Amino acid sequence: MKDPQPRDDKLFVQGHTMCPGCGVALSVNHIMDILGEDTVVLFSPGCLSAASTIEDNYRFRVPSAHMGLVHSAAFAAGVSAGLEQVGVDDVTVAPLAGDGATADIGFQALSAAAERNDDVLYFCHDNEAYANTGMQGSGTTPMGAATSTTPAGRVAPYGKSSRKKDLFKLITDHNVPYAATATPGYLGDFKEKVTKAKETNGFRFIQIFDPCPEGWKFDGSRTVEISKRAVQSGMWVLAESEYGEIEITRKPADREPVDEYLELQDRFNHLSDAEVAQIQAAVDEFWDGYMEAEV
Amino acid sequence: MTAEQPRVTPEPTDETAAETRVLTGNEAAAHGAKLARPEVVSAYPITPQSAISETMAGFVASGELDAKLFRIESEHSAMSSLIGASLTGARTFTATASNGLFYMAEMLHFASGGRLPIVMAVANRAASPPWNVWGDQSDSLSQRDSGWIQLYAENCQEALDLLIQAYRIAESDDVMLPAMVAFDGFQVSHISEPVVIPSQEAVDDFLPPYDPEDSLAQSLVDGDPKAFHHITPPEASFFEYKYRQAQAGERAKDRIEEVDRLFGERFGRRWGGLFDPYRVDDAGVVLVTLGSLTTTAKAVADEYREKDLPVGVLKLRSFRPFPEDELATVLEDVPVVGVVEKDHSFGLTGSVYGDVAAALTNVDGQLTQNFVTGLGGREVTTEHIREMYDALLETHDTGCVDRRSRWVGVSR
Amino acid sequence: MPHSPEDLETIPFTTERQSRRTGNWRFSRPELAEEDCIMCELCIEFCPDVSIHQAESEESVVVDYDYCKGCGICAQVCPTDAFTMEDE
Amino acid sequence: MTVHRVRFHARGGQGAVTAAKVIAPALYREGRNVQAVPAFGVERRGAPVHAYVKYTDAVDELIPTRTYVHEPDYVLCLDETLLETEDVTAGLQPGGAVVINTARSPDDLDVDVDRVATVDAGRIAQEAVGSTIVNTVALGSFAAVSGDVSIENVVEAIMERFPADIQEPNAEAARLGYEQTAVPWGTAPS
Repeated sequence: MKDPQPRDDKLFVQGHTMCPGCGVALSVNHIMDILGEDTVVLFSPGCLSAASTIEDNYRFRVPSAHMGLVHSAAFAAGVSAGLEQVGVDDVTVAPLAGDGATADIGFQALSAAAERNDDVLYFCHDNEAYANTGMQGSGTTPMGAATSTTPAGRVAPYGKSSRKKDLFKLITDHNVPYAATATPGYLGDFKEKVTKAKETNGFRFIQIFDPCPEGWKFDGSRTVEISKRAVQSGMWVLAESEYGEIEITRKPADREPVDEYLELQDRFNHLSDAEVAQIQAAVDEFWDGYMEAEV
Repeated sequence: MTAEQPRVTPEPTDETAAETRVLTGNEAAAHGAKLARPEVVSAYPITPQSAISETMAGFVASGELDAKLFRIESEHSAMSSLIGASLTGARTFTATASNGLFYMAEMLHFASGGRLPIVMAVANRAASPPWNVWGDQSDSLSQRDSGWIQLYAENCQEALDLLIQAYRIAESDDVMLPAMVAFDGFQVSHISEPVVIPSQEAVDDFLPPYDPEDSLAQSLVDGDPKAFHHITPPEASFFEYKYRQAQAGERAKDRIEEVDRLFGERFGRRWGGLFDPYRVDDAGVVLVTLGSLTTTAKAVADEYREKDLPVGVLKLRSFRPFPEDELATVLEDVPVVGVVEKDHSFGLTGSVYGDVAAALTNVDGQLTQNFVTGLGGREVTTEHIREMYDALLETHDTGCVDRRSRWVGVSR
Repeated sequence: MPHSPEDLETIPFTTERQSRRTGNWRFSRPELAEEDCIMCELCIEFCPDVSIHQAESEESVVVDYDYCKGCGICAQVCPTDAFTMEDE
Repeated sequence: MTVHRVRFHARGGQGAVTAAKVIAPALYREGRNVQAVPAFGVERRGAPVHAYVKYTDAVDELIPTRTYVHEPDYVLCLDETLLETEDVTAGLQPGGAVVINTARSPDDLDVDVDRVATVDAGRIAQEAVGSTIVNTVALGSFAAVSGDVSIENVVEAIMERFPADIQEPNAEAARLGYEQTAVPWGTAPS
């Protein structure tokens, strides 16, 4: 049987060196299929570029540039303006940025580009930590999670002490044309949102919940399962917004207890029952509040 | 390189000049930038340069300049957006000063390492605190290692002309490096004087459009996907890449000379290329200057010459690339060389002095001295210049330097 | 004024198979019982390494063992358990 | 003044960098000056990584260089699939030894140097630690093959550096590595 060849219509191909079972690689595979070849991708420093743009190993079938960590949205806005000025139009300019690059160091540029409504389709790969540099905690690390800079030791706080920064809500409140949350476990929802974002102009923002086996300490085979359980337990909310109006796109039928999601990952295995209850309460508070608003 | 440098702005020569108007340095710089037809402009307000951004915004709003103008949220993002734009092959412009330049510092290295010929006007301003918005040169000088070409203008006319020259130098295909045009905050940016504004046709003829062979746009159009600024580990090509970047800086010296010559032929004004010697040939002492205090230094030099005191002025225009060999050649017969700058590199002397002294190490018997003056916008008077020349002449007579770095105009 | 190419370095897109054969990272490998494959292609959809393709026969899928890293997602998402993970 | 040089070949996630960091205090405890050098780079799970250790005979002897190891006296190859893509014997000094984590015996490996030792570190790690991380087994092998550090000092360094809950299993893995490394040229473990 001849060597199985990758389909030549794939824009993100094998040979990248992301870890086995990586959620980001899974998401990018589908993002590139949907965006197509009239696309420029821009990398914030992190796993994705480290795994696919080293010396002789460029695995994206579109032009790209490596950015710094601080300025994804501003850099992308410049590319978009430049392409317009040199007469190369209807190209999707897509920064593929990490959660730290988006929620922490790059938040100022993100907020300003959203406020200016720059013509950029901004993807935030949220694996809830600075994965490439060694799993340090970021603003989107969930409360209670142990990371290399929020370790669970003998004295409080045990793991991250503050709540996960709600990037989707913050960018929605900038009144951008389109924003959404997604995760590869719900592939249909994921593809619809990337397609809708591609067909919209102005500043669009998609925050993707990408499980990270190496960082969250679970076996790489369970990436899709964990992605689903995060939604089913209500820890990750699948929603979208247009000019500030939010819609939940997948309501978990009967919400699973958060414990079933947390116990799959060693980053949470230090949590006491009281701490798990605290997380459960926060999730309940959101969904109860939401249900009220709904009815 | 001796230039018949016009001390008084001449009447415009016929067909190349649109008009002569009385402009501030900021306005002159904005005209220079506009004439170069930048396609993306992104600048954040900061005294003393804000009027440049405002004037550019006016040009875009009036339709005089077809450019995408970002109302950007910070200097770091200003340079970041221009890096993105320049990567697509668009010509770009920004302006900043002091704290803004420091906030951009990460991106300065990104632009030069990316070989992106971005051009920036810097209205020099002190480094705070204590809080001070007035002019000195510690901001741009401290960014000398950022890989940017650094050109310094003496007055409003030179600010305009140098911005046009900067695009041609930066975009030369054997250079491809970003360039800063720096001029004194307030002493140039806010002082008005008659300025010749060349015609758009003449500048279009002098400055061919920016059309790089490699760009994100070209990669898209050719259907040839490639990665810019990819990752180069230690044993791969990083070291060689930086060597080539340094070579481009060396080649920029010839471009700076050539572009000034061609500019003179086209517009009737020559500024001297890398530097502009004034009464240096038989001088016993020479004062190396940078920026607007050059004008005052020349006036005092004339005054001393009339009293048969052999003094000269050497106006440094290119601080990076630094004209090391060329400087040593033109000053080799000058027994005493002073360097005056509005800057101090804490822990040593002024940074310009450090580079000049290094360039002159092999000229035996020569003595050098550094004068730090005008920090925080303190006026540099003719009296201060006299104090410097007197110190140099005394060194010339006694053969010894009392102090290598001397602060002039500061009350002890 | 074309920009001198050898100065600015870029790297071209590549599907070249030698440089990064990530297949040798595996500690275990997915083995397919072809008769159980119902061609639902969930494994193709969820492979992070684009290393499962339609077989030429179009009756089952085929794994590209040059690149499969053995993460095991295919076995986990397969509705008929057609994949089993065997030790490398 | 002799400097002994060790080079680890492994894949990201197999614990080579930790191995270098743990053997260093063990060698220091043995009365030697030591330098552990993790090869910097983007360690990705599964991707090839290197680590290096240099040590002297006496603690007051200087280790004069701050470079990687190009002329190893000992090579520890933690993953035999690396033999396909890397020359693990590059620069091996005369009389130097290569230790390979494999279930096979030295003679059915085509590694053409005189001294090739083998240890089935994967199996031992699975039994002793219940994981695929073979670094502490390799440290036991190194003690056996080099004779330059006692297994007691290796175990002591593991107890000092590893988190409490996995100290004992990793100490056991080192002991088993020490006992079960086939050293054909028979350096009797001291």
